[in-house]
Formats: sequence, structure tokens, C-alpha cells
Amino acid sequence: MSVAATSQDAMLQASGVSIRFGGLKALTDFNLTVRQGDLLGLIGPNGAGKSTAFNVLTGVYQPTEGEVRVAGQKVNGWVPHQINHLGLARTFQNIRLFRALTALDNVKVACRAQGALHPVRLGQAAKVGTALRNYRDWWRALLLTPGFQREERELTRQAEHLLEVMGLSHRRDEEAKNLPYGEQRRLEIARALGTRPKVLLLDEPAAGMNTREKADLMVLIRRLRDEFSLGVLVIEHDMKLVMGICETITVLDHGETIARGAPAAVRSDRKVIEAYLGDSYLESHGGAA
Amino acid sequence: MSQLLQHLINGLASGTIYALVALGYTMVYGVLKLINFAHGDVMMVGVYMGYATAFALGREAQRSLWGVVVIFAVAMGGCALLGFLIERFAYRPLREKPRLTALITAIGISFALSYGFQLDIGFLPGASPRAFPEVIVPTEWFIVGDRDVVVWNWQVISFLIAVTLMGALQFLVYRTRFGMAMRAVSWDHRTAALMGIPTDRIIALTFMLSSGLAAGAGLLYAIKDTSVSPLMGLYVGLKAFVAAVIGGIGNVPGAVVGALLLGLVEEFVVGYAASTWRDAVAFGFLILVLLVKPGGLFGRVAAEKV
Amino acid sequence: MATPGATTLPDDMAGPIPPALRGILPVLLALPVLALAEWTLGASPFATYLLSVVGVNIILAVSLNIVNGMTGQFSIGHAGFMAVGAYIAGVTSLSFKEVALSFLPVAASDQVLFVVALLAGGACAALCGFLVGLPSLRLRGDYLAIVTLGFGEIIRVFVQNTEAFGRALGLSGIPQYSSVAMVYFWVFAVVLVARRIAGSSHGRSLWAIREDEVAAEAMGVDTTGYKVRAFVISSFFAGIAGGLFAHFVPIINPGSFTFVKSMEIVVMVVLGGLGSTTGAIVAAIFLTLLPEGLRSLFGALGAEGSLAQKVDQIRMPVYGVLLVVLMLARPQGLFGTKELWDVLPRWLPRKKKGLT
Amino acid sequence: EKKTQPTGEGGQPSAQVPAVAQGGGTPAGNDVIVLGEVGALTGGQATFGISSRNGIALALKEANAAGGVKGKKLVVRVYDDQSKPEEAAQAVTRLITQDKVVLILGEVASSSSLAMAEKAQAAGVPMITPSSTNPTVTEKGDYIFRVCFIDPFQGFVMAKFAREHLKLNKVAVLQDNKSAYSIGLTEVFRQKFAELGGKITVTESYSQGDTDYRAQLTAIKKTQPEGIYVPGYYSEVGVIARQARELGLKVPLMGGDGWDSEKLFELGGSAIDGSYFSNHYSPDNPDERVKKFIADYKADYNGAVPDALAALAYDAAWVAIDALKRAPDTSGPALRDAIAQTKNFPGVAGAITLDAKRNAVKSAVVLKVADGKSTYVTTIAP
Amino acid sequence: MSEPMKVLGERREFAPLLTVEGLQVRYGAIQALRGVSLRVGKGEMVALIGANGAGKTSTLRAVSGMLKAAAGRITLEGKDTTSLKAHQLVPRGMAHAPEGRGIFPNLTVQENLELGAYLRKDTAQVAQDMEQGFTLFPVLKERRRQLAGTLSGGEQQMLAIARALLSKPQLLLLDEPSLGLAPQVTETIFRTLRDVNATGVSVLLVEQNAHLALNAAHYGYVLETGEVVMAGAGKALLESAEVRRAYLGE
Ligand SMILES: Nc1ncnc2c1ncn2[C@@H]1O[C@H](COP(=O)(O)OP(=O)(O)OP(=O)(O)O)[C@@H](O)[C@H]1O
Ligand SMILES: Nc1ncnc2c1ncn2[C@@H]1O[C@H](COP(=O)(O)OP(=O)(O)OP(=O)(O)O)[C@@H](O)[C@H]1O
Ligand SMILES: [Mg+2]
Ligand SMILES: [Mg+2]
Repeated sequence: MSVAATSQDAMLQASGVSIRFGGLKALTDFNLTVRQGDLLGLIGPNGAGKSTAFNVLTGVYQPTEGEVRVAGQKVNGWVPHQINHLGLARTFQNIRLFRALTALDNVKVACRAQGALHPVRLGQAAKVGTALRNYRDWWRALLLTPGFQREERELTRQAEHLLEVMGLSHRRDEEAKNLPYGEQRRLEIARALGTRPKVLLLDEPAAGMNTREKADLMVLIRRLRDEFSLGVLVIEHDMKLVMGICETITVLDHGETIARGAPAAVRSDRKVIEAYLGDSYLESHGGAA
Repeated sequence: MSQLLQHLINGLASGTIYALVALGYTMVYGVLKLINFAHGDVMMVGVYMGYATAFALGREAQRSLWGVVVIFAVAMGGCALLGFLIERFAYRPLREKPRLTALITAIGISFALSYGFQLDIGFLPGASPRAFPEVIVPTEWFIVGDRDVVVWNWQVISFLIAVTLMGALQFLVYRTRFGMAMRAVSWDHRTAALMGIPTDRIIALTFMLSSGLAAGAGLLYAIKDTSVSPLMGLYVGLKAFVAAVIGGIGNVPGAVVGALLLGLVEEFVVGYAASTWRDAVAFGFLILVLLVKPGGLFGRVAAEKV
Repeated sequence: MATPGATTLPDDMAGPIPPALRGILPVLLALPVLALAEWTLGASPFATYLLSVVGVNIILAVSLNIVNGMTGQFSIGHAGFMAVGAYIAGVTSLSFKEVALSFLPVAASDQVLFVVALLAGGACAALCGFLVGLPSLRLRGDYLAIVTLGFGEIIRVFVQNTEAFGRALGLSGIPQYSSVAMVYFWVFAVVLVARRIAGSSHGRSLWAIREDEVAAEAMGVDTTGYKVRAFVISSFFAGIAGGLFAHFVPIINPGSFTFVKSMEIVVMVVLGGLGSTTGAIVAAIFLTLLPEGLRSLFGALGAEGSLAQKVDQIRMPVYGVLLVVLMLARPQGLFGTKELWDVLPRWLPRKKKGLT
Repeated sequence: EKKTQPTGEGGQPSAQVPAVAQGGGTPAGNDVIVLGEVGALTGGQATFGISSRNGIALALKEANAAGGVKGKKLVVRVYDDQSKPEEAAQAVTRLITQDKVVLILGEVASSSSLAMAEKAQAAGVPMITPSSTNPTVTEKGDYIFRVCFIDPFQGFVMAKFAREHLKLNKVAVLQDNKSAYSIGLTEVFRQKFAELGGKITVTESYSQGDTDYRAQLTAIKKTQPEGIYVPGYYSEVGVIARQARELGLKVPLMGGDGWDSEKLFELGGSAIDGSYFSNHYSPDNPDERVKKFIADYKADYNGAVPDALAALAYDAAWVAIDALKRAPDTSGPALRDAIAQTKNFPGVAGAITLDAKRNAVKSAVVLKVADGKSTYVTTIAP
Repeated sequence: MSEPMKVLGERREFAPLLTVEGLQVRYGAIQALRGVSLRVGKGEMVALIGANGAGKTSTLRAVSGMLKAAAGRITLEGKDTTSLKAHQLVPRGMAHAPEGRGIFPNLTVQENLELGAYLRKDTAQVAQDMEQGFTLFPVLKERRRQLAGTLSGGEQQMLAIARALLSKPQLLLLDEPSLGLAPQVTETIFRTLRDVNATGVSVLLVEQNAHLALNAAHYGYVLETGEVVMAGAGKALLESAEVRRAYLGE
């Protein structure tokens, strides 16, 4: 079940990735390719290694083996913000918003970071030269040059647009921490989009939403994929959602990939049922989707 | 050679004092994540309490065993109370507030105590240092040649006390319900309350414990260096805090090891390099340690799960 | 609660002012004011001195606020940077004391050299800030704090052991070039910088780091880079403050830059409200004038007899107690993370927030 | 803010009234002369600042009891500077501009005095420092005076004494690296002692506030000196002595007037016996006024015995008072000239004659410490 | 200020355990609860559903003493507990598995569980119950020495529930227990809840998955913007058109 080798249009590609925490093998020989327009699912029992996979892809953890490529670039050893600049954005399983900032500013941070001039390679970060170059842009902020003001207004516009897309315009000036759970999740997505990603990783976006909101979310995710021409990778425990929107689903268990394929195939896969869905699933949700 | 040995002894002796004070810092930090800047000054107050008691007892009594016990009891008890009051009125009201605010009140109390005790008004002792009575009659326990190397009884005593305390605290924190509660509270006292832990009481007790400890440490310190002064807390406090960080603040054995190391480093800088650079080297050492081990020698920076 | 540094410029200045002008407008407004201030105060040495001290503390507080308040990096070694600035600027001025730029009138050339000295001090401090900022690549929270503290102490010891810096006695004979106008020009500068950073995307990145480093990193914010830059800017102004200090205090010695001084600055920042520039300013003014005020108060109370001798002793303990009281009274700081105009009473004109 | 004066009779409402009131309701009429004092009343040096304050207060009390100066009462306004130069400068500026003092006394620490001198000189208000020994202080200008030794002299005295009287060949030095006073004395001592053919084995340092000097002493011990020069303040020296003996260093310690205090014996106990220090006067001096001074001081400050700083402050105050008496008026220049003419003024800390450099020319006595008191050994002239 | 709300189906009678009347909660300016009234009987399982931000979590927080009620009255077994602190309620048989799990990341799994039984003296029994918990969630047994902070999201959720059960509560408050759990585990948990409830433990359950919750619960309340707008027997609510539209997206 290995993936088509480095085809150029692969925006995100993991090959043979493994990571170990002390004794525990959290992820073993993980392969994945995300192309523009893909809408993929990543499921598996709790502790299977899904979030860990996200962390490895985004540079939060460094893989013990294997390599990760973003937009064709090998990114092993890079730090998250560098990888993000290549077009990889994510949300977090347990929400990590900038709690004291308004919804608008949360998004603006992300929008701006893209402008961030010189993505510095790790290790180089300390180099005086690079550090100094980064000050140029500060001067424009301090002198409040017309160009800079234009930029700022442009940022605000973008951010407001994203809030609107995610249906959060009414929360524009609310502090993130005061938003109810579901809206916080959507704000996280808006923020991720702010970084103008080519690939979007969503870690349990529907957690804490009621069935109704989940339904809306499904529509939304599809829409985002098309509107922003993204590749999307979703972790989710809500089968209705995953099966509903994903074209291909990868199933992890104990860090191993135990299945990959179309929803229908995966749903009826014996291994998957044992490890994850459980028999009862067939009865209750059998009809669904 | 004999000189090296003497330096070793001196270093350990002053390290021991740092250790005893550092333990207090580490305990409070452990449960509240608060750098209790007033700790050193609480210690100072304790020493003055002991000083007063010693005088009340008079020359003979203060040297008798029970006399010493009384002195320590009064000082430690008094400081425990002081610690309780400080926590109750200066820190607890800020429990829900950003950590830095409590830090500021700590600084405020530190100023109030250290400057207050410099006043020569009423019972306050005034700025000039006093000689601390020899409540533990100093006797050499180990001499080489014509006092080429000298070890004193109080040096050994305080060292043993320090090590025992370390053991005791380590046990308290990691082997007892109280300790488990402490660690729970230190993470999040609201959730801890959901477990039925009386958080306020736990925190208050921790403070009393650490303050009482400070008094004890202070007395041993005063006995060692034979003098009391209102600013003694400031200097020792800072060093002890550094020691605690070197060891990994919040970590009990770390505090002691860090303190002993700091004591030795300082001693040897003075002994074999330039004494004028002692403090610089001490802090340089600290920074070095942190650059190599960002969490201190024993501290672990918990890799947060994302 | 408003967003830290609620999106200020340019949004809420959106109005008649043409964009091209906005950048320099405040400067144009400030200069005549400063001139006026100098002209009126030149007469009273005490007022001048006091105002200068206040000004320096404002610069220190506001600059520290960039690191402690906005970026959430806990630095308690600010006095160290101040010392660097003070001594470098001091030595520079001393060595150029006799020099005069021929093409300028003496007074003017002095001021030019003064500015050069200040910038030299600021630059060196900034460099130190860069070096101290680097550990923040690895260190978090209180561990970073203790490193900054250590740095401050090391600087002190270094000065204490250097003949060129006058060792314990200190550096005296530095030409007293400073003036209220000069001090407050820099006050103005640091405030402008702080506010414009806060209002700019850079500011937002700093807030983001303070709120959640992992998330900021994931959203493409070069966290270490920004932290280091925050340190550099903040310590540059600390250096300037030191330089000014050295040019109106007749003698600088290591005792003026202990960690207690650093603590006083931290207090100003926290009391003002972490991240609130105006808060830092108000707190700095208040805490600097407080001891002088107590002096007058106590003096007025017990002018005669033995108490008169003691009143000044009581100041510091009282100062300490007041800190506690103030903090208990306003735990979130004077203005929280808001700015003055956010907390002004309703009927006063406020800056409007966000685009409309 | 109070606007009426307590003893306001005759206090004509002048422009300066509000300022003075702010300065603490000075009875600023024709009937009082306001002096200013700056000292460290809090912080690391408080103990010295407070001694000085007490000495001055005593002097003024006596003067006022004796009818004041030209029928006017003397008042002193004391401001704390936490031994920080910037605070000292601020305080002195306040004294001059707000409290309109005619003359300024202080400081102990030379760095603070330098800061004050700058301001006093600029304002043309005379200033007398009781105990700042750094030569540069009085070089600030013709309004700045001092009633104590300067570092070079004391260093020279002890070097001479150690070499010629005690016949020491090898001496170690332990200096307070935080105190300009200590550093100043050390430099001169080392130089002179070498000139006189002696050898300095090692120079170690501590910083004010330390309480553990064992490391330095152990290092010193290794060099087997015949004596140790410790030009610090009694607050540390006492403890140093104890620890030296504890480590088996039995050689005599030597120091300067910073030692002079009862506390030295309390802190040092028997350990300090057999040590020597240079001083302005010796307590067992038969001179009546010295006895009286000590008695009065004890009486006023619940039994505390005056230290050198108290004595010098007391003298400084009296020099000021004397000048005020002689001067035609209390204007700066008049006072300056009056002070400058001080000759053989009988101070409790030795007779004071101010030289052209406005420094006190005094001969120093060397005292020996033995069982809880210091006894006269010899006098060494400049 | 509880105005007329819609009630469907009739309620099975239980001896009263928890009663909440006119409960109000504020976060600074924001009023999260505007007079919530509800009842939980002995041995009853009550579900609390509602959209995001309706005030479900706030309700639980107030009941368990985490939040101070701005107004209203809370009684447990007839005794007024409105002003009691969280740790005073635990000995009265209250257990709350809070939103966001509230585990102690700096403690091991084992220690987290022991904290659950902090107030219990019957050591032997505790050990037994812990084993039972492990059979319920085998993962936890594997990881008992691991720092709880490094558990996966779902594993943390299991830990939180297991811990809550260990205090042998008579009233169990659960805030979105199924959050982030694999379907299978969700099944297990709800099965467990039924068992626990069957042994006489009352349960007040906040769930986004209205389907699951209302199926399991005897009785249900629907919360909207801080007010109870509807109540009724679980099944009855499930049938009702409003609920189906609003929360089941049908
Ligand atoms: N930093 C870490 N240290 C130690 N173990 C870790 C760490 N991070 C994750 N693990 C372990 O790796 C395994 C996978 O964790 P991960 O968060 O990827 O699970 P998951 O698939 O996201 O589960 P869930 O669906 O519950 O979130 C878990 O068993 C967890 O205990
Ligand atoms: N700490 C807080 N500070 C300010 N407002 C808050 C806070 N917590 C909750 N709120 C507000 O109170 C209201 C109720 O929040 P609550 O969390 O109780 O809703 P909920 O029903 O639990 O929502 P969810 O299903 O998303 O958990 C919401 O509008 C929320 O914005
Ligand atoms: Mg996960
Ligand atoms: Mg909730």
C-alpha cells in the first residue's frame, strides 16, 4: 500500500516516517501524499498516533526515521514556522488560540507571518546578519510609511474576509477565550487559512460540536477545499463526517497504517472494525452516509 | 593540599547554608510557581527572633541544649506564622491573577521587611549588624597540623541537617498524600479542588513549612558567620535562589546539589582565581548550566504534548 | 477587555490626516512642546532634576514593557543594560570632553557629541540585548528571567573591577549635557516606538508569542527571531536611558545599577499593567515621585524633634508596604492591558477601535 | 501641604514659604538657620549614615542650648540617599532649591559626596563632608570642605606603622571591593609599604554585605603573612577577625578609622585583640570634651557609643557652627571664607586646620585593640 | 426569573438529590447563565444539551463549586451548598470530570487516579476499584507510569472519567465525556455510565452528541443562551421536532 513516489504536484509527502518516545513507537513507517484538491481522512483508535503524525509533518517533533517533503522541499530538521512558510498549516486537537487577542487579531497574526520576510533556516537563526536584515521591515512599521499602512489595511481586509468565510464576523472584536468552544474551533481554522496554506491539517475539527454543527462543518470543509484550492487532511472520530467528506481514508493503529482506501472499503475492513469502529458501529451507523 | 581541603570544607559549609535557604524557595515555587522574593527577608526576621530569644534566655541558658531547642523553636514557629500571614494577606488574594502580580507583592514585602528592620524605632533593631551569640559553642572536631585544616562542629551539624531535610522533603513531596496534593495544586489548584484537596490549606502549610525552614537555615547561618543584619536576607536570598535554579527550581535534591555546587564554585574562585570576580563567576556558572540544561541540573522541561 | 495594544495605528487614526503625514506628524507636534518645556523649566534645577529622573524611568519602564509585557518574556536584568548604556556613553563623553566641532557653536557641538555618546551607549546595550536574547532560543519563563538577572549582576561586577569605569567610586566628571528637552525627546521616541510596534503586525506577532508560543510558531511566526528582536529594541532604549542618566547625575557608580533597580523597573511595568504603554508611563511617574512625595508628607507631619531626623528612614518600608497595597488594589495593573484612553470615563473622547 | 509655620512668629511670608513648607514646614523666619544633611539612612550603608546623623543632631542640640548662632536657632533637614549618588544629588538639589539651606553636611561614601559636591559647588552653597576620604571630593571646588583624613594619608600612616613600628616584612591585604574608601586605602598602603621595603604577599577582596570571608582568609593564610591590612568598616572587620582566628591566622590585623566603633568589639570579640588601626583620636584621650561628647552621645542614643563617623559628623557640624558664628552673614561666599579660615579647631576627632586644598590637616593616632577597648600606641604626623 | 419552558413527556419519580433554582453565572461582563433551574434525583441520569455557548459547562462548574453563583440556590440532599467550595463538595459525594479533561499532566497516570481517591480511606477497596477502572480502560494500565500530559487526547479523556469514578461519587458530573473518543470507546463509556448509574449513582451529563445522551438519560434539559428552554424524558426529547432540527441536524 505504498504511495506513488515523489510526483511533483505532491504538496505534502511523508515517506517511511517513524518516531519513538523512549520505548514507545508512536508512529511506524508512515507514508502519505497530499495533492492539491485532495480531501483525505486520518482515523484510528485513541493513541494510534494521528496527532503525532501531524506533529511530525509540521515540525513540532522530529522524525526518528524517514523524510518529510513539503512542496518538494525536504524539511527534516526545520522548525515549524519555516515549514509553515512552505504552505503547511494546521489546527490543534486541544485548541491553542491566542486567548487574549481578538478573533480578528488571531487571524491577522497568521496573515502577517506570511509576509515575514526571511524564513531563516534553523541554526542560522543566531547569525547576526540575518537578524539585522529582519529589522528593515520594522523601520517601515516605526515610520508608519504609507506603504506599510496600505499593507496593514490589506491585512485587516483579508482577515475580515476569512472571519466571514468561517461565519465569525459577529465575533470580530471578541477575545478568543470568550468564544464558545465550537466557534473557537472555527476560529482556529480561519487562523490556519490566514497563512495561505497549500495543505491544511485539521485535528478533530468537529470535536465539541453538536450533530447540526457537524453537518455545517462538512459543507464548510468541502467549500474551503475548493475556494482556496487546498489539499486537506482531517483527523476525526466522527465517522459520519469522515466517511461523508473524505475521498481516501488512512487508518492508523499503534502507529502502524492498517488500512487505506475509499470510505466504503475502509468501513467494511475487518481490521478496522476490530481495532477501531467496533461491531456495534455497523448496526448503529451502518445506514448512515 | 591542606589548603585545598580547607577550601573544600569552607565551600561545603557555605553551600550548606545556601541549600537550606534554597529548599524554601524550591518548595514554594514547586506549589505556587511563585518566586518568593521575600523568602530571604523572612529568614532575616527569623534570625532576629532567635537573637531576641537568646538574649531573653541569658548567657548560660542559651548555650544549654534545651536553650538551643527553645531558640530554634521560637524562631521557626514565629516565621511559620509570619509566612502564613504573608501568604494569607499578600499572595492568596492574587491566586487567580497573573503570576507576576504576586511577584510584585513579594518584592514589596521584601522591601518592607529589610528596610523596616533598619529602623531604630521601637523594637526594630536598627541598621548596624549585631554579633550573634554562640548558642552552639564552637569546637574543632577535626584538625590537621597547626590548624592547617579545621572542621567545626556546627559545620558538620548543619551539613547533616541539610542532607536529612532534603531526604525528608523529597519523601514528603513524592511519597505522601500531602506531597501528591502539593504537586496537583502546583499544576492547577482549581482542578485539584475537584479532587477534594483543600488547596488553600495545602498552600498555607507549604508556606509555613518553607518559612519555618528559612528561620532554621537563618539561625545556622548566623551561628556560622556570627552576625545578624537587616540586609542579610537580601544577599543570601539571591544566592540561594540562584542555587535553586541551578539545580532546577522546584526540585528538592536539585536545590541542595545546586547550592553545594555554587558554594564550592565561589570558594574556589576566591581561593585560586580572583576574589573580585566571585559573583560574576557564580552567575556565569549559572548561565552556563542553563544553556547546557535549560531546566537546571535536575529539572526537566516537560516536552509539552501538542 | 480590549485586545492588548488594541489595533491602534493606523486604523483608529483613520481620518483627515493624509497617510504620508501620519508617520512624522507626532514628531512635528512634539518638538515645539519640548522646546517650550525646556524654556519654562530651565530656571528650576530641582524640577529639572526630578523630571529627568522621571523621564529616565519612563524610558526604562516602557522599553522593558516591550519584552515583559508584549512578548511575555520575563526579564529582570534591565538595570544591566542601563548600566552598559550609562558607562559607554559616559566614557565616550569624557574622552570627547575637550573636543569641539569647529563648524558648530560650542553648545551645539556639545549636544551633537552628547547624542553620539547616547547612540554609542544604546548600540552597545542593544548588542548585549542581542546576546542575552539568544538564550531565549532555549530557555523558558523563569529560567530566562534568572539569566537576565545574572547578566545584570555580571555587568555590575565587571564595572566594579574596571579602572576605566572608576571601579567602586564610579565615573565622575561626565559633562552634564542633559536637559529636560533631550530626556523627553527620548521618552517621546520610546513611547512612539512602543505604540507603533504594538499597533503593527510585529506587535501582534509579539502578543501571539506571549499567548501561545507553539501556536505562534505553527502559524509561521519566527518566535525566536521576534524574541531576540524584542530584546534588542528594549535594551537599546535601556542603554539610552542609562546614557541620559549619566549626563545629569554627576557621578555614576555600580551601586546605581543593582538588581534592586531592575526590580523597581519590573514593578513599574507590572503595576502599570503588563503590555500597557500608558500604564507603564503612569506607574513610572507615580513610583518615582512617591518617595519624594512621602518626603514632603512626612516633613510636613513631624517637622521638629527627633522624628524629623527619622522621617526619611520610614520612606522605604512604607514604599514597600504601598507596593503590596497597590497590587492588591489593582491586581491587573492600573490599566490591565488596555491603554489610558480605553479606560477614560465615558464622556471623554476616546479613540475608536478598529476600522469603521 | 501645610502653609502656616509651627513657630511662625516673625516668619515673614516670603516667596520661599511654600517651598519651605513643602520641604517640611521649616520655621523659616529670621529666627532660624536651616542646615542640610544628606546621608544613607537606609540600605547597605545605613549604619554609617545614622551614626553621622546622630553626631550632627547632638552638635546642633548643644549649639541651640547655648543660644544658637547670633540668637538664631539651628535646624537641620536630613534626607536619605540610600547611598546612591543619584539620590544624593536629588536630595542636595532639593535642600538647596526647596529648603533654601545655607550649608550642607555629608556624605560618608565618597561617590555620594562627589555627586553632592557637584551640585553644591554649582549653587554656591558651602558643603562640609565629615568622612569622605577620597581626595577628589574637595577638588570639586572652593565650596567643598572636609574634616577628616584623605585616603593617601591613612594608607601612609598604617604602612609606616606596620613597617617601622611593628617591623613587618610580609603583609597581606583584604579589601572591600564595593567601597571606594577601602580601595583607596589599599592602593596607598601597598605602594607605601613596598616603598618602605616591605612585601605585599597577596591582595584579596570581599564585597560589603558578605559575611563569609573564609575563602579569602584561607587563600591569605597560604602566603603566611606577618600581618593583614583590612581597611574596611567595623561591620565587616569584626566578623573577619573571628573567621581569621578560626582558621588559625593569629597574625595582627590592621585597619583605618572605619574600624572605630564599639561594635567592633561586640562583633569581633576576643578575636580582634592584638590588632591595630589608625584613627583621629583615642577614647582614652584625657581631653574633657571627648569624654563629654561620648557621655552626651550615650545619653541621647540609648547607650550607643559614638563611632568615628559620629565623631567626625559632630566635628563637621561644629566647624559649620563656628563658621556661621564668625561669618558676617549666611550668604554662600561669606560662609565659604569663614570655613576656609578654620584653624586648630578643637574637634573631638582631633584639632582641625583646613589647608589650601580645603582638607583637614590632622595627625593620626594608632590604636591597639585589646580586651574590648582600644588604647593609644603612637601618633603619626603628616 | 425562570419563565415558562416547554416540558415533554412526564418524569419518572426519583428521591430528590440535586436541585438548582434560578442559577445565574457571570464572567465579568458576560452573563453566561440567566436563571437555570433543574433537578437530578437519586439514581437518575440527566442529560444537559444545547448549542455551543449555551451555558452547559458553566452550569456544571457552578454546581461543583468551581464557579461562584451570582444568584440562585443549589441544594444537595436538601442541604444548601450554593456557597460551598469545590473541595467541600467532594466529601458530599460530588465528582466532576471537567471540560478539557482537567488531568494533571505533571503527574503519572497512576498518581492521577490516586488523586481521584484522595479523600477515601478504604485503601483496599480503592485498589480494587482501580483494577476495575483498568479493566474498563486497558490503555491506562499499560501507561500507568507515563506522565499523563503525554497521553493522547482520548487517553486523557479516559483517565479523567476513570478518576472521577474512583471517588465513589453519588453524583457524577460529566462534561462532554465522548469528546475526542473513538466510536468504540464512546460506546464503552456510555455502557459504563449506564452500569454505574444502575448502581444508584446519579449522573448529570453534558453532551454534544444529543443522540447518545438522550438515549442514555432518563430525563433531559435543553439549554439555550443561558436558559432552560425545554425539558422532558430523554426519549420524548429525541422525538421532538425542535430538538431534532436544532441538535441532530435533521
Ligand atoms: N511527547 C510524548 N511523549 C511520550 N509519549 C507520547 C508523546 N506524544 C504522544 N505520545 C504517545 O504517542 C501515542 C500517540 O499519541 P497521539 O496523540 O498521536 O494519539 P492520537 O492518535 O492523536 O489519539 P487521539 O485520537 O486520542 O488524539 C499516545 O499513546 C501517546 O501516549
Ligand atoms: N472563562 C470565560 N470568560 C468569559 N466568558 C466565558 C468564559 N467561559 C465561558 N464564557 C462564556 O459563557 C457562555 C457559556 O459558556 P459555556 O462554556 O458554559 O457554554 P457551553 O454550553 O459549555 O459551550 P460548549 O458546548 O462550547 O462547551 C459562552 O457565551 C462563553 O462565551
Ligand atoms: Mg490526537
Ligand atoms: Mg462546554
